[in-house]
Amino acid sequence: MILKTIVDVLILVGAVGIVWGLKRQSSPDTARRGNLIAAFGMGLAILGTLILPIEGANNNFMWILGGLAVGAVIGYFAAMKVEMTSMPQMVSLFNGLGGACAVVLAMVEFYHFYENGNDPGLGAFAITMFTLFVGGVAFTGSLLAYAKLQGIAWSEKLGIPRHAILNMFLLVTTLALMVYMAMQGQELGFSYAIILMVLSLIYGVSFVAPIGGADMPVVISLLNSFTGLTAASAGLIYDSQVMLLGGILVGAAGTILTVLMCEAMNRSLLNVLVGGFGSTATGGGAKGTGDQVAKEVTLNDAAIQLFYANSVMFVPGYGLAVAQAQKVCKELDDILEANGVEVKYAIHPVAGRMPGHMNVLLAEADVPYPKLLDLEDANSALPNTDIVVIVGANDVVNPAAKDDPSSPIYGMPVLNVWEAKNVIVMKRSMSTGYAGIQNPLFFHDRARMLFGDAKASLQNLVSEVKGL
Amino acid sequence: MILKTIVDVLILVGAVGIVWGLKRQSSPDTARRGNLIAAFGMGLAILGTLILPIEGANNNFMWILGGLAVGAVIGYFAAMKVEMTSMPQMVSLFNGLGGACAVVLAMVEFYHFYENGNDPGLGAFAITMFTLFVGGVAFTGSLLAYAKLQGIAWSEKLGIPRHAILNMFLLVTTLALMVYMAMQGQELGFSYAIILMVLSLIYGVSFVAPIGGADMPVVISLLNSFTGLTAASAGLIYDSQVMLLGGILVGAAGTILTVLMCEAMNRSLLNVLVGGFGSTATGGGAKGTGDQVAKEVTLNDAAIQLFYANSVMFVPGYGLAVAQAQKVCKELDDILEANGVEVKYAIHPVAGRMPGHMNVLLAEADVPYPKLLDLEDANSALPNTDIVVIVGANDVVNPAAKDDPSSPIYGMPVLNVWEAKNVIVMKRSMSTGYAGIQNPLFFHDRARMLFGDAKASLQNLVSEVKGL
Amino acid sequence: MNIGIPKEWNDPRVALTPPTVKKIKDLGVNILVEKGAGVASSFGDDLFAEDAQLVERKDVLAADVIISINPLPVADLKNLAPGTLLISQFKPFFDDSIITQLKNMQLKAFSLDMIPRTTLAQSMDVLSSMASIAGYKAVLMAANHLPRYFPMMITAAGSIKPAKVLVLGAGVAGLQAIATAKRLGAQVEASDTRLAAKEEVESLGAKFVMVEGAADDSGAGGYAVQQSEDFLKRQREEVQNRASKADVVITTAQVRGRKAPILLPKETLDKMQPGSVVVDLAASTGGNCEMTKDREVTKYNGITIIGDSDLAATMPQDASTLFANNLVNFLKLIIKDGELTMNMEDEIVKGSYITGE
Amino acid sequence: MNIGIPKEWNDPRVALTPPTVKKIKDLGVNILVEKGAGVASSFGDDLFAEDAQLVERKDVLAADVIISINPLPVADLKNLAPGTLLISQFKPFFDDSIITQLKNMQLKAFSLDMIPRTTLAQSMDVLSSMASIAGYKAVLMAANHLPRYFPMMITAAGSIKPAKVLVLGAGVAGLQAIATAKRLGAQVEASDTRLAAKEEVESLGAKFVMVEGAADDSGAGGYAVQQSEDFLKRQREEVQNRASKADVVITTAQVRGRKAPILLPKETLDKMQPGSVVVDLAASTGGNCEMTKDREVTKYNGITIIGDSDLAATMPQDASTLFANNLVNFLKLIIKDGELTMNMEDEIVKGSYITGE
Amino acid sequence: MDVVIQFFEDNLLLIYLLTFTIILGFEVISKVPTVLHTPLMSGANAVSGIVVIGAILLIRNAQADDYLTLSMGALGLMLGSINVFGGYAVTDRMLAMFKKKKKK
Amino acid sequence: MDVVIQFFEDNLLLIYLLTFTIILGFEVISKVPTVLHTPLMSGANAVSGIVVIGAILLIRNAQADDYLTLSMGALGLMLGSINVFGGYAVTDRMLAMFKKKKKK
Ligand SMILES: NC(=O)c1ccc[n+]([C@@H]2O[C@H](COP(=O)([O-])OP(=O)(O)OC[C@H]3O[C@@H](n4cnc5c(N)ncnc54)[C@H](OP(=O)(O)O)[C@@H]3O)[C@@H](O)[C@H]2O)c1
Ligand SMILES: NC(=O)c1ccc[n+]([C@@H]2O[C@H](COP(=O)([O-])OP(=O)(O)OC[C@H]3O[C@@H](n4cnc5c(N)ncnc54)[C@H](OP(=O)(O)O)[C@@H]3O)[C@@H](O)[C@H]2O)c1
Ligand SMILES: NC(=O)c1ccc[n+]([C@@H]2O[C@H](COP(=O)([O-])OP(=O)(O)OC[C@H]3O[C@@H](n4cnc5c(N)ncnc54)[C@H](O)[C@@H]3O)[C@@H](O)[C@H]2O)c1
Ligand SMILES: NC(=O)c1ccc[n+]([C@@H]2O[C@H](COP(=O)([O-])OP(=O)(O)OC[C@H]3O[C@@H](n4cnc5c(N)ncnc54)[C@H](O)[C@@H]3O)[C@@H](O)[C@H]2O)c1
Repeated sequence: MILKTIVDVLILVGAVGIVWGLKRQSSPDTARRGNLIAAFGMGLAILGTLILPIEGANNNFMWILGGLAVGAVIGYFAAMKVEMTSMPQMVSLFNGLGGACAVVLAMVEFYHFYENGNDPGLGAFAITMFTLFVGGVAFTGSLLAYAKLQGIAWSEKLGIPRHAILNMFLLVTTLALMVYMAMQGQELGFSYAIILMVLSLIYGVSFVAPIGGADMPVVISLLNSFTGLTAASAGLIYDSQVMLLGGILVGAAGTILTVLMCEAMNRSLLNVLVGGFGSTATGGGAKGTGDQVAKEVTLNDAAIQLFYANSVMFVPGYGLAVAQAQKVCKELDDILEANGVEVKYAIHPVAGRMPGHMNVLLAEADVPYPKLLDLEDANSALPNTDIVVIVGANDVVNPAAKDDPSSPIYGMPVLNVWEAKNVIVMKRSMSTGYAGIQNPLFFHDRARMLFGDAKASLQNLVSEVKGL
Repeated sequence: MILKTIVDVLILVGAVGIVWGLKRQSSPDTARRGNLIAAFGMGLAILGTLILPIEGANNNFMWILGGLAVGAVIGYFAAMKVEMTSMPQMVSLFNGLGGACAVVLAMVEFYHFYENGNDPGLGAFAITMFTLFVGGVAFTGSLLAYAKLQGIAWSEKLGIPRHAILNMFLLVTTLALMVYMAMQGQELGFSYAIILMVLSLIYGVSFVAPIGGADMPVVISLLNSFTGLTAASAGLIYDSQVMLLGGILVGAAGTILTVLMCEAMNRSLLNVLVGGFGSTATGGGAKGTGDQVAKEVTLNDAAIQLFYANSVMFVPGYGLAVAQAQKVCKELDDILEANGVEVKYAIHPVAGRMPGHMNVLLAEADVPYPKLLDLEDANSALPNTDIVVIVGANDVVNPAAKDDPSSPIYGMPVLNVWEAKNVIVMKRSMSTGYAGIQNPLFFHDRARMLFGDAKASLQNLVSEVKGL
Repeated sequence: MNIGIPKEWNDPRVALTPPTVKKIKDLGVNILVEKGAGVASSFGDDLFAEDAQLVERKDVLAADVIISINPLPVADLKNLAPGTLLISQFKPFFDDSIITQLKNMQLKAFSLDMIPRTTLAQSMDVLSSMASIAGYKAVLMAANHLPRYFPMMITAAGSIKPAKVLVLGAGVAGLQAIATAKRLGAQVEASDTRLAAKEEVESLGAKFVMVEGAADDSGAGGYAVQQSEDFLKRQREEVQNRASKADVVITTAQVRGRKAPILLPKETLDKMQPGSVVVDLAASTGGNCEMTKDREVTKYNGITIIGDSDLAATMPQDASTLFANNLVNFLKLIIKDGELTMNMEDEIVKGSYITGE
Repeated sequence: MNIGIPKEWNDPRVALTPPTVKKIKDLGVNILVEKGAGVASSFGDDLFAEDAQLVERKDVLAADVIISINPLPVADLKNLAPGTLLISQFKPFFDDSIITQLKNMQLKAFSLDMIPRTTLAQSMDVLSSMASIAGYKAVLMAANHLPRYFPMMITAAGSIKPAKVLVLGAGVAGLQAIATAKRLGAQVEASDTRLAAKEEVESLGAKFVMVEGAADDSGAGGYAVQQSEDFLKRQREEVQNRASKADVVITTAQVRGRKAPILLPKETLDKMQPGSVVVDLAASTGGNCEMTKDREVTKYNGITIIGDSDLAATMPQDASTLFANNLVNFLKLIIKDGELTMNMEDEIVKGSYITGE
Repeated sequence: MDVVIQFFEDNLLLIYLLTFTIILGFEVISKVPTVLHTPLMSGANAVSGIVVIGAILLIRNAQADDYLTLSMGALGLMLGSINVFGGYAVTDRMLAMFKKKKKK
Repeated sequence: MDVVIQFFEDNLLLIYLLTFTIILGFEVISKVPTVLHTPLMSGANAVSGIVVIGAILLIRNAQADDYLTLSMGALGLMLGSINVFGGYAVTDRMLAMFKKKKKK
């Protein structure tokens, strides 16, 4: 009895740990810690469930250890080996497996129900069906999302026109089957459970198919909350509070997160799900003159890059002057400096429209003289710079001056910003500067565009960085 | 049965409403709404409890209506008539009454226990004692806090040296009594309950007595969380989830709030409670030469005043220059303007240490010329100004130049800042300016001091105002 | 009562401006302005005509009170009626023979530069008004004579470093010079002996050059006191060090009633870069620079040395306006209902009335 | 190959500075500098001694290439050997008789002011370097001549309003003038006919004065084009309106190869306040102000008119430095391994070689 | 000890509920700006008046002639009601000053 | 209908618990900065792997010779474990980049 209580407390602490960990994950400073706490909480809950005294239980610990160990090893190595850029699809894959686990559990229950004659009552039966269906959708949906993110070709071609109607039809069919099964009870056989499973799996694919690759993160988040719900319903089946609560928590958190992600993209969830739209807007890059595409960076990513950089170099140009952004630029500088980032300014001799144009503006913003590097100093500092932020400069950072003998500015010394590790280019559009020539920098591997008026962009960056 | 379910749902919704309302109260934009929601939730819970079908209950609705109506009317009018500045003590008073209610309920339970022989079991008995004790402390503690805030003279003189020891003694005695009562059960008589009540009430007084008036808000918040706990324990007695949850919620929220309030004062809760310290720092005002006291304003209050003002006038002085606060000043100006506040600067001809000192600095911060008012214009604008913010000026805002013929600067034209509705004075201490004379402005009714380096104070204000 | 405003004999400024003439007339007096008195400071005779009488010089000199920026030439003094009240800047602190002279001629006199530098008296403080202009103009003249840019410039034809400006003496003129040089984009350092000066210099965002061991000046009414030889020596060394790197040195160091301290001796000048500019605002009391010639622009070793204590005269319109405003405030103190009422209890009146007992 | 740097006959600047001499020597040529050539711009002979030969004028004139800021006087030209290459600013756009003259003497010449104003050529663009200095100095001179303060001042002696500065023509000089005047605390307005100018003016935080209907200038290589009489009339009206309120007017409006447009006729001057200052940087091509006298400071009706197109010469040290840097960049283009290699395919070389066919 | 264990086992769900409610209470408050401390204290105080529900239940379950219980219950109810109604009303007044101005 | 009502009445406490947990879930996430969306999604995903507990209970309660249940349980457990362990590990890697620098 006392052991049971201790274990119960253990599990309770585990549940609290999960909540607390998740909570800490919502602020960058504490996020990593939070994840560890959540993992620890989960560990406690699992441990508790293992040692919980259950009267008359067979325990079968070897089976458990086997399953646990194999899963743990696979999961850990998969997580460690995946590349940074492929992490979202890995998450999707993991989520799918969680869904699969729920499907397996539900099928076992059905098997006992139909073949062994266990009848746990209508409520429990309904809950099992729910678990099967939602788990199935999460399973195949996540796998398809994985395929799409991984860029596997066929995955993008599954959608058909008016797919929404197909989805509706599938959903109605499945629900009808479920009602029928609930009404008939053990009259029917296990094969019905298999049909339900197959329908669920098909619906999962069909649900995700029409949604474009760019929207996958939202879909993953949604499917994640589905998995949470299945965990909760499974918790009801097994009478486990921690499963129930953890599942519900993820269900709620996942839903909110999905909505937040949609908001961040300025879309509604419905808009994302109804699909069609999403599949065309892949990537969202701006086209260059040729078929090159300039890649954009989001404000958040830019903010995070800046915040966690060691050295940042601003490259002001005529656009800074037009936008009168010198003071906001200094503000961003101040914030970054306060966070230990080393900030410099690279002043190209002909930036702006008059000799010393940048000097005048930056002096007005009170940027200390030693922070201003001239062409030579800047070019020697650039290879060791983490991030270059180009604020409305164009001609003075044009690599064509270096590598393209046919360019009218070939031979002009420019700032070799592309030698830095990352380049963020702020300007309003893809249009050219004073010299009227295209700038290959914008299509450079390390360069990302941040479109918009320089002052507005900088102001947004300031608030983003402050939020970190 | 169905009615009961509906009512249960009603109460559940009420509970959710209370949580949701409280949550919305933590952001200024939604706070008022949130309060209404919480009130609505509470209404639902009360209504639900009224109509909940209880088998064999006598209902006695007239009694209920009577009590409810009288309380509602008194409460409402008290709340409406109290002056803005006396609201904290009113809250304390209300809280005390909540505690009193718990005391009454607990005493009724004890009466039934001792006189009518109802024995609900040891657990329930313990809970009842807890309710009585905590409710009693909340009751008298809150009343004393009220008296202290109201400035009732004797209330500040209750503390004795080494009061902590007295408190400890009282606490131990009470606990011992409670253990004794629990062990003896119905062997004892109702008079023991009365003794326990009296001890609780005394402890409430003794608990608050040594704490200084300036710390009362923290104490009220703490006592408030006590009342929450009594509500929760009473909820256990009456088997009411909504009471339990509401009470626990307030208990938790009140505790966190207490801690936050202490943090905002840069004190620890222990430091506040152990008292002695607190009682000397009454009001926290700085002494003038005579026995006048300059009143301080907290950053938050200052921020709120500024944010919700229609017109603000900055009065820069030499302190602005020393602190080099011109840019932060402009930043605050910008934020206020963005929120619809009209901001001007009153430039006294001899502010600073050289002719045009303020002009140089404000030009550096890019304050547009039309915002600068000279002495004459400023003085005619001041009576219609909501808030004057004096940034390190002193002699140039000294009313002695106007009213005190014995003052060495009598006759010098000064800025009549005291004609504005509110004056916030930023400086580091009570020390004098260039002319070396005391400034009666600091003791003026409408003036409040914000001590600290002007740049730091302005920076803090900026973040406070941004948080609104 | 008549107040006379003569045309200055050696200065483009004028003691009263048309708007102030009106204010003074309102005090109940009659104002006589010499014809053409304001022309050089952009105030034509027509502007005065409304509130003053435009008359010949001899009529002006017959007035009861004669106000001028600079003291009247001795030739004029001789023609004055005894008992005439003169208001001007006699600088008796530097040369008090003028007091005896005036007394001998039975003239009464207020010297505006003797008004105590109290907070209350600031609105009459012509020294401050004029020094402020001088500080401003000192930088403009230096920038004009410097063969280099003041601000930093990174241009296609090479990068120009910001000019270094060293200000010695951070009184009113010095502070204004600091502010102006900073505006133009120079890097500014300043030094002074007064204890309060450090904070004041830093309050303008400039760097203060500390020389330890300055004599205490509390009780000197805000003025600097004489420093020990030892201190001055160490100061000169520090200054030499800074000046050799500076493009412009502006000196304003004065000690009331004494010759200005020499802060830039020849050896220091020899260390300075060719093309540099020295502006010496202490020129009239001997100058802070050894080679300064008062009211002259000289060259020494490629260095331009501008010696002028009266730069305010080079900005005559605003200088006259400010002087006249100060004067109005002063006259309000000593004229009540059209009559002179000199309250010798008043610190300001007493301090500036130099022909009293 | 010898390059000769004579002392300028009418200018304190010098075409090469000591640091640039070294860079040019590295191109494999020999440099002859006239004794004392750099003294007026603070570069003593000793500084040149290391990398150049200090010689007499006649030896300089015997060099293969002679570089000067201003064209050599005709007396010198006559003494040159035929085939000598001259590099200078001949301004053939304003007076192309010089080309015939040079050709007749069998001299070859690059005119630096003819370098096209392309992005690539900016590092050799002496017009920009010099115009920038001119704009800066124009403001300093105006401030120095103005009898009033530039910045706003609220003082015990009354409040001074900020000076209003009107800049006409927002080319390189105009923009620099705007920036400098803003630094000094003035309120600045500017006007130009080029469409791009509005944005450029506003990019310095100044106000642009729009006159509708300017002729299109695309295709003029960044230069302004001749405007219609109707436009000029409306422009003059607008200017009159602004100028009458201004304290300082700085004019820089030029149209390549033509007389500068008259933007400040006498009537406008008559409307201006006494004491105001006009700086006319277009003086050498006739001036934007009707009363301008080139290279003279004149007074008209209480208004100071400064006519000088060559203000860069008043800041000789930095002016020489910038000019010399531009020159280095140009010489790198035409000298390879110590030999002249004029690639007439190159737009810059072709554009500036004025004695070609 | 046994009592506690028994209680724990019997009320596991309740204990989860309490734990989560406490977390929720912390969570709801933890990010509040200092300016809202006082109004929030007042708002929380009004919630603590929920103790009136106890009084209501007491009265409803009392015998119609148990005047002691009834009158004490009514007294408690009145005191608690003051807390509830006064609490919300005073909070509302405090918060009225946060009315949003129109942004420019 | 009756079933639902009965269920509701029987499980009132559970329903409170669920409701509050949902609110808590919303609350915990609602203020997260956009930069944390992906890591948080990943973290939440790991939590959803809690379904493994079901698999453990299934296996523990199975007959020792009920190989079907045992093997299916083990399969489920393995799948779920990948979710749990992989999920936390990958989240940790994502969050590693938020390491705090020393402030000056
Ligand atoms: N320094 C001199 O003396 C001088 C004189 C004359 C000419 N120039 C020439 O000017 C050029 C200077 O190079 P640069 O790199 O400074 O400028 P640039 O090449 O002219 O490019 C400026 C860029 O800023 C962007 N921009 C304009 N307004 C903006 C705003 N409000 N917010 C954000 N971006 C804005 C524009 O792109 P979007 O339109 O897409 O926003 C434009 O591409 C050189 O070609 C130089 O030769 C220089
Ligand atoms: N304008 C001129 O030409 C001129 C020239 C010389 C003298 N004066 C005289 O200077 C005075 C000017 O008046 P004022 O009101 O501008 O200045 P003030 O009377 O000298 O007062 C300045 C106040 O600023 C506070 N302060 C100093 N540093 C601060 C900091 N870092 N942060 C916050 N507060 C700071 C000081 O109080 P704490 O120490 O408590 O912080 C001091 O009381 C007049 O008496 C005037 O006569 C003027
Ligand atoms: N009462 C007022 O409100 C008011 C008004 C104006 C001026 N003042 C004060 O009057 C004082 C004098 O101002 P001023 O401009 O007429 O002074 P000033 O012209 O007499 O002297 C100029 C400066 O030179 C400094 N100096 C003297 N010897 C020096 C040395 N060896 N090295 C370096 N610096 C040296 C002085 O300290 C002073 O700051 C200042 O303190 C000023 O603040 C007060
Ligand atoms: N390629 C480059 O990178 C580069 C370098 C330097 C200059 N430039 C460009 O060269 C152009 C000429 O510059 P500049 O300073 O030599 O010009 P400038 O000296 O020839 O003329 C000065 C200004 O006067 C203006 N103007 C002409 N007529 C006018 C009128 N009636 N009213 C008002 N303004 C009038 C012109 O538009 C010009 O802006 C500018 O567009 C400049 O941006 C380009």
